Amino acid sequence: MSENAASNAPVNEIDIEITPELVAEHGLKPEEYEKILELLGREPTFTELGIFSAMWNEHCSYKSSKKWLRTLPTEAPWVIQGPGENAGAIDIGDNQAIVFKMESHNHPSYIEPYQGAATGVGGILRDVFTMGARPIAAANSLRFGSPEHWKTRHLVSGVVAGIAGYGNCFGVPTVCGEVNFHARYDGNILVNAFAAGLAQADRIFYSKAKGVGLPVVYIGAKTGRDGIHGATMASAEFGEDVEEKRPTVQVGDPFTEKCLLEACMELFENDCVIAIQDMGAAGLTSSAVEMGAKGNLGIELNLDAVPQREEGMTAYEMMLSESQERMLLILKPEKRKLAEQILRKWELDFSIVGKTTDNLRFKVFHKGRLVADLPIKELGDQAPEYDRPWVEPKVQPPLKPEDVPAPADYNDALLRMISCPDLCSKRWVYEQYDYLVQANTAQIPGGDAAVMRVHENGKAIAISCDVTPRYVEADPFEGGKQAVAECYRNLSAVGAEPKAITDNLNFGNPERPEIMGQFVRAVQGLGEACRVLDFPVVSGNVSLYNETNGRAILPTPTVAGVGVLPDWRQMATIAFKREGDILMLIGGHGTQLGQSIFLREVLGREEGAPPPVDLAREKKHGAFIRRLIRDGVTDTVHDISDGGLAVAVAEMAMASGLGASVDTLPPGSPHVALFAEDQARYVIAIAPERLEQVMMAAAEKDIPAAPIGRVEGDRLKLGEVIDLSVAELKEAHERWLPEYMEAEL
Amino acid sequence: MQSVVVLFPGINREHDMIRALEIASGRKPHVAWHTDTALPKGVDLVVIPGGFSYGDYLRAGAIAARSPIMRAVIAAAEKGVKVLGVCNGFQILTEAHLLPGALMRNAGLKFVCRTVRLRVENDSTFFTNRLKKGDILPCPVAHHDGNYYADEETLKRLEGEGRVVFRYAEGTNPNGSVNDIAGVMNERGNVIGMMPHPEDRVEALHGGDECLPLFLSIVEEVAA
Amino acid sequence: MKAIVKIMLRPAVLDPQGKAIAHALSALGFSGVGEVRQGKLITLELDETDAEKARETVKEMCEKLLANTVIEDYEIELEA
Amino acid sequence: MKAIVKIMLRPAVLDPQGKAIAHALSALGFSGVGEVRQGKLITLELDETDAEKARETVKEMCEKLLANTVIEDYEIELEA
Ligand SMILES: Nc1ncnc2c1ncn2[C@@H]1O[C@H](COP(=O)(O)OP(=O)(O)O)[C@@H](O)[C@H]1O
Ligand SMILES: [Mg+2]
Repeated sequence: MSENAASNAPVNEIDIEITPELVAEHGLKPEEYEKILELLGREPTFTELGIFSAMWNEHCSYKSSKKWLRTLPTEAPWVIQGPGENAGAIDIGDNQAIVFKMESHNHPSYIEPYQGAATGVGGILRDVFTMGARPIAAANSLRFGSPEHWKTRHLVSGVVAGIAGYGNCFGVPTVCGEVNFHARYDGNILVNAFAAGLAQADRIFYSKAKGVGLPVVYIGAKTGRDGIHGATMASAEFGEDVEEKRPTVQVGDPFTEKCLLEACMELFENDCVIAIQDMGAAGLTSSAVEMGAKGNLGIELNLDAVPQREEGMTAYEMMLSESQERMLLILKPEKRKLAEQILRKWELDFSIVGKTTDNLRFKVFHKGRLVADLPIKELGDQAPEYDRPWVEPKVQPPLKPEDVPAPADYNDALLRMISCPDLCSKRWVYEQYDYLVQANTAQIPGGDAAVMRVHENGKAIAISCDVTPRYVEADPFEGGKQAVAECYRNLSAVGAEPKAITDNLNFGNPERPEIMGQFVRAVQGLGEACRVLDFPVVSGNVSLYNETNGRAILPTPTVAGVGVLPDWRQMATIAFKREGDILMLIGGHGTQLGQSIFLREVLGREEGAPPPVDLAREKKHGAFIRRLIRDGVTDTVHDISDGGLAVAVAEMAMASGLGASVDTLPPGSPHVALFAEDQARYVIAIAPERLEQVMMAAAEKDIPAAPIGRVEGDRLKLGEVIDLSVAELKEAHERWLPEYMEAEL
Repeated sequence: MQSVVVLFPGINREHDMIRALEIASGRKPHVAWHTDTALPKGVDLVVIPGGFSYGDYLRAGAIAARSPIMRAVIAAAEKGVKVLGVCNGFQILTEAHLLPGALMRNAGLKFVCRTVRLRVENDSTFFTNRLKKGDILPCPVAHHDGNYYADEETLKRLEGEGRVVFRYAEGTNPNGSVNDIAGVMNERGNVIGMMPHPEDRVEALHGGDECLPLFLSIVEEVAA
Repeated sequence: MKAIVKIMLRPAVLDPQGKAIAHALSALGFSGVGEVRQGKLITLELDETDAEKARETVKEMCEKLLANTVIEDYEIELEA
Repeated sequence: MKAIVKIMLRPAVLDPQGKAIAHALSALGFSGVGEVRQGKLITLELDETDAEKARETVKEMCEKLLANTVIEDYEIELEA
């Protein structure tokens, strides 16, 4: 190889002149390009420009968000790995760890919903099994535009089928999620995919390379021109076959991913791996740089050795390709034979594509020429970081209960709420997901949290995804707190000890101070809640610039939390179990109707402050509920969130087929107590003989607790105002989504 | 009982199946890999579990049905060894012509995961002898291509000879299968295929163990 | 030589995908559409240059793998 | 009039099915097989008797429903 001193700039493979336009097309600001010139002491080659654009874009560098992400609490005695690796990891005892993360695939899912969502699932699964964890659960948080928008149906259909198509084939149970609709997501949907895996706590794998002169090994699928940066198309140098070379949509191959998983598991078990990194965004570039930079080593790549799906790929294309189902590894030299056997068994492409060096350079060779020669640490460390200007968001003032009229017909109001797009049954969605494979699902979709057995002794984990964007929009700080609090509540409601969260921060254009203000305040709210609740952030993802025609999405900091149950048998579900059980309201009656579902769906108003979140109360009430479940006092719990007490009790009835009568409501118009969305509240059902015990325990801890009715019959009776058969409720609840989707092929 | 679970790349319900066999028999089954050319010696039960062998590409089960191990499975079946295929296993058995008919795309065109009610139609098979004809079991399904099809003549024979082993009970057919067929057997009665997943309904965690008797039937039958 | 294999469900076999397409077309306002059926198209690049032999080979591929003759018919086209 | 629509993934788009078929053919002992790609074939019975008009209509159907033009190309053939 004709390698010269660094002063000698590498030969530019396709001799493309670096013009200001080209720089701009690569999403680099003039001052960012200045920084590159300064760092290199010369002009970058075209390939190098591509590498910088990939490493320094918002997605990889977190340049707008880093400053604020640093403020999040990330530590606890049980945290094995916080943010900074492919996924976070927590210790759950018995030498077991749960590795988990969430990631967005918003834009690709809008362009091609099936493949966009499918490859989103594929990417997050790889992040998890890269660390040595076998995926045991997947979840997803989806936001679509208004149901009336012409594209919504098509997007719902494609995204759900894509998630199902990938996850089902791969063999991971998809066990929970969220599906909401709002006009602010017209033209910019959100697809946030979560995965959790189970690893041996003392055998977690990282991307940090170790050892000089070791081979860098490529495994998985071949590299094609998938998802290459849009700038390639814009540069005219490609001649007549531009059409052919158009950046293509990434297509997922879940079968290959499953083989990749099994091969990796065998490599881990046979102690073959020194370092491993999946190729996600900016594929080969970011995985190689990450491995080297973390290990304080240089990396040399020879692109001729990269398995290629298409002919005539340039260095630029290979470095930026986002082909799926690929990994980069550093193997123990003495295990090379064994590793080759394993990869051959799983029929995966593999190739030695480079080596580690001690010079801290990232060198890329193609056809005998040096096409990139960059300082490896600076590529990551020197990435721009911005303290973007932000303004304090305008917070909606509280809405006085007396300014919210009672509904003319309460029965009708409740039916409307439980059948509205956001609260209706999502069965149409989750029945397309295989939520049972692996035979460990103790709680299937439809409850407060999914519960998965992880150990023969009965130990289980719980998972829940949450955020209420309308709250965040009205008050980013309180809304940020609420997302975490609701997740904490959902885990507590099944009896799980909340352990840690991952987040996916979806916002608009951070270059607009009011959007940046939303972001900053929401992250502060998130952080505050995590700190108080002892619920650290161990991984996450940021998705900015979610806008269409200058209008941002609702600020959507999605939270996905993991909790632990010592024994799945001590788990609560939302379904009523026995007639005659006493219904209790824990946390007091509601008073706040601002931003409530009642206000929006029944009165057509989206206004007011969201219910404030008292984190100390959340913590206390959560612990109380978990204690009751653990002690076997109750097996029937539901938290109160969207739609308030009425919707919570209705959901408990619908899940069981049993009815309930609630006859103790506070004085005044019942619509406030029934529909308010005040936080830190739960409904539980207990045997009558337990009532005194629960009342005393609550009094001791100064927790509002009151019997409000009982489980009986097959009708739901709430105060004097609501009387509906459970069958009728169920019919309304189940109807909307299948009927809506009917019109889609 | 000596059982073997046959694995192909892309199979993903082997753990569920192995666990169910273990719960029922107290013994770990052998495992065979698609490139193997022979089954372990002395095996008296071959089980092909669910999943997406080869991604279900081309047709569900098509590629797996042509792999080396299937020649051994076919030979064993001809000798009378008992063979059970569940979900993708059923698809593979039809593609290998060990069972008649074919499994087409669900009538609703979507993957469907839900618990259906499964009616036992023939209670004198190696998989159902612990149950009674007409028994109804809750049992999950999870598939995209479970729409059973056979031509008129084949159907007549299947029905006439009592070779429909399971049917989806009234109103629970999830995929459009002809005659609500959920599982069938071969003429000799030693090969059974079914779409639902009884292995996912064998313990309290699954919401009930109503399908455990099926596996206990095997143990009894095969151990004898 | 390039082979194109067309695989269709046999006429007697109900085709839910075709039916769904017909339904969707009519929902989109297309009228005058009768039966719709969906099949598969498989293209193969072959080293073989002799059309006769290529056809033989592809036929064998169809019988052995590409088509499920219980439910499907196939047709082979060759392009130089 | 009968329309036959051939839908294939665009050349640069990954085709996992085609890849798997090629692999299976080679495992079955077929040699000399290069790239394999799998697409869809949709046949439609149309009342329309004018070929020009039929083609127009089917083209619209492809754009609106039958093909996913983000990743697929299509071709229309008409038979009297
Ligand atoms: N919102 C966030 N909160 C906490 N950590 C975050 C957040 N966003 C990203 N991270 C962490 O930053 C690292 C880089 O993220 P990302 O680039 O999305 O990972 P990957 O390269 O695996 O796709 C990860 O460790 C991730 O967990
Ligand atoms: Mg990663």
